[in-house]
Amino acid sequence: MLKTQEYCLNFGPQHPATHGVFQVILTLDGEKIVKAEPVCGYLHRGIEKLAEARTYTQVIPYTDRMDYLAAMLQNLGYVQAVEKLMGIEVPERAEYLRIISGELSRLTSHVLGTGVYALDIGGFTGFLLCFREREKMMDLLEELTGSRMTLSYARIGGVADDAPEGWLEKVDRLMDEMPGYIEEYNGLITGNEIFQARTKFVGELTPETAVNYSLSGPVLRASGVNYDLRKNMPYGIYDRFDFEVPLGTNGDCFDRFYCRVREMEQSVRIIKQAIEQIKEVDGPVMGKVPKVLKPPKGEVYHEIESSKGIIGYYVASDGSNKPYRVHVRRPSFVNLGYLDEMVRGVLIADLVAILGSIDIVLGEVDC
Amino acid sequence: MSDWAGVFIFFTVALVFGAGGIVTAFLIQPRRSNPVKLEEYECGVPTIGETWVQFRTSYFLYALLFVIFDVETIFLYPWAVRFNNMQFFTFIEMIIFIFILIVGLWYAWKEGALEWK
Amino acid sequence: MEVNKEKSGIETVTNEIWAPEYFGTNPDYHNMYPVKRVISAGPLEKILNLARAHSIWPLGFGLACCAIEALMGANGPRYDLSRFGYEVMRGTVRQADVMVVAGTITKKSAPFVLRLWEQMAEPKWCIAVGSCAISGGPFVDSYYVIPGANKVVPVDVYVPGCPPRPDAVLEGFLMLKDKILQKRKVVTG
Amino acid sequence: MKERVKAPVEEIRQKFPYVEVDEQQTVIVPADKLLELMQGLKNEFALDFLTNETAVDYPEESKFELIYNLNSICHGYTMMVKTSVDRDNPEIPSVFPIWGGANWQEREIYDLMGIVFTGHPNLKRILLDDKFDGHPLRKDFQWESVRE
Repeated sequence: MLKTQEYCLNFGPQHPATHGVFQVILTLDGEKIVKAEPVCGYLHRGIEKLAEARTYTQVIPYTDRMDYLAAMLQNLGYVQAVEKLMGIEVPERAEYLRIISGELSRLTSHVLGTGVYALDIGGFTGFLLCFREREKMMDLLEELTGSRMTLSYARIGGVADDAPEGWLEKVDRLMDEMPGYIEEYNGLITGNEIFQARTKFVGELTPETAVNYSLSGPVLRASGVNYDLRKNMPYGIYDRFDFEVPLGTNGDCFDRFYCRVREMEQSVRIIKQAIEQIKEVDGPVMGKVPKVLKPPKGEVYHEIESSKGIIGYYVASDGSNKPYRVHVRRPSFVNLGYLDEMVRGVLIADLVAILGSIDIVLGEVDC
Repeated sequence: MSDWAGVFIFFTVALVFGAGGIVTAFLIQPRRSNPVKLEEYECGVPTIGETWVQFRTSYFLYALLFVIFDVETIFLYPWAVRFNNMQFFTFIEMIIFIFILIVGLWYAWKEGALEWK
Repeated sequence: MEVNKEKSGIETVTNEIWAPEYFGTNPDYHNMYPVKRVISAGPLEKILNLARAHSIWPLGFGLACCAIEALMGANGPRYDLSRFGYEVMRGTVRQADVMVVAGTITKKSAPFVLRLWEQMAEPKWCIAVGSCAISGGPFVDSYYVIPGANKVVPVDVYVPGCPPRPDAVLEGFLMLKDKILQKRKVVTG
Repeated sequence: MKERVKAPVEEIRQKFPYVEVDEQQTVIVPADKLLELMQGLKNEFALDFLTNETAVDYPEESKFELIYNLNSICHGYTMMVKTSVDRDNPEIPSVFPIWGGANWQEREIYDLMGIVFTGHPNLKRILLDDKFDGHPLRKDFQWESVRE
């Protein structure tokens, strides 16, 4: 066999398919990848070090800027960790508002994930179609929290303020239309033969390696592992809603993508049930929380199910009003740990499909 | 002589159109050359390892097949333009020409030149 | 196009942020490589600026959350960037006209932001989107963040916000158009 | 919140005598017995999902505290395991052979905190560039602020 020469290629920081500044140094033999070495850290802003110099409430805006696509779920993780540390009771209405805005945030994140994945595979119209719905959802979130993306809506002990007049009816109306929109996505993107040819049986992941490499979120569930924190370890009031957890069969890029689309349908169901139940619940939106939060000395680790996977907050406090140490277990960062072995022997075009299906967000990878 | 003038005019207009764009761009463009601009662009970071590498044959085979069938379509154009006032014989002749190329395509397909090794 | 870079107030950059291996130790790089032309006529530039201003090709290069708003949101169906003709998002640096720095520049990404800027073809501009690109934003006292894109590249238009709304980014593009057409845009208030 | 399945901390205490358990059900193990305990936890107690691994710097007690959070997917309980390592030569065996997920998390701890993990496949800096000196997340890390 004639010897072929390998060469190095930068799948570099500035690249349309890397969802931000993320570099993969590829050793290539023709089009086949021999070795892939991911290099991240181009967006490392040292949030964990900054959090040590901020009070407990001032850390909330930093959690928005990590996974800036589902900001409410990041706030929720941090806020529930501190509440667990201080043992604060959250009023009923605040719990419901957290669920509704959290699931809306998950919907915007999954819609963007669907649209950008269609863009990665080459379908620009899929991107435009998904962004049409995303703008509607961001209008609702902006009406509730005042900001489109970096919401900072959760507070330790409750939420910032109550839903404005008529907001819940607007959300309800949009949720009635969502199944129709999701049918459109399926028709345009999921049913597309070229899309299926590019993503089916590409980058397959066995359940054992997925669990061993502690991948989480749609990446784990696409391999058939039934592990969703909202079901297995319910936090907040998730046990009052019934919804299924979509699972994939052979863990390839198509299953990861399709799990996200079906999770959107489940989020719609949760929001509709939450809106039904919040009608007869009213009361304060903020629990009894001292002006200056001084949690007792101790540590807590609390994790919730964010749109990219399990987001976990480890908060250690030394009794002062500033956290002693905040560590964030970031799903996109851990999901990338297995990228090197996963793309060995794969063509470059499939690397784009695999990287898009893991759905990383660089603010979260580099923290 | 006159029809040759037509060809000559067509040729010079094409030349002027092409070269003219390049020359005016050279004259009026703002130019700032510095060492980094002349380096190769690879996603914003310097390249790793040596980049003068012999490429694999499958790239060359794909290019070869493309050129063959591209040239074939060029031959089809004049025939298609003068299609309606031609006798039946030229139609048969062109069908034979196309058939020969289809045999070539079938052979390349069978030999696996299209699959990516 | 005589956008006078010297007056745009780029202060000398501390050596440690600047990437020394690219430009030796001379931090003020403007007069090292002046812009040269074979023919430079005033009215000719005005005509060329008309074409340049109405079809700026942005470089698809998003760093952080501002990229979602500036590049994706502005290109989305509602805040349509292609109404102004700026929607051709180029992947390579060689074909781009404006570098939209949308996000935080960290010490690890400063050399490649600078390299991208130097490899862009003249005439080129830079829009700094978001408070991280203007002055470091919420991460200004981090050990790894460069406080502002103007420490690395000369910036023409600043779009404040964290992240700015997509229509603020459109306003930034239109201000850049006015700057290219030499129309002095007096910003009141 | 609904009462969760409790982690079988008592059986662990009987099975591994060198382990203490504090009031929050976190298992504290000396550094040299770490791998043996972790292997036992994964095999007998089905704690097959390492969600989180992080380190905290306690300069006054001159030690680094390493925190491992383990989940069990089939039984549905979680557990926190803590070890501590001396601050002057922070050297601890890597748990990468047991859970593959520790690969990048340990590289991040090495990068930001400076704890060396023996037995790690490629222990290099992951977030900061290689010319960066010092480990930022240590309490005594100084850097000049760039605020004008």
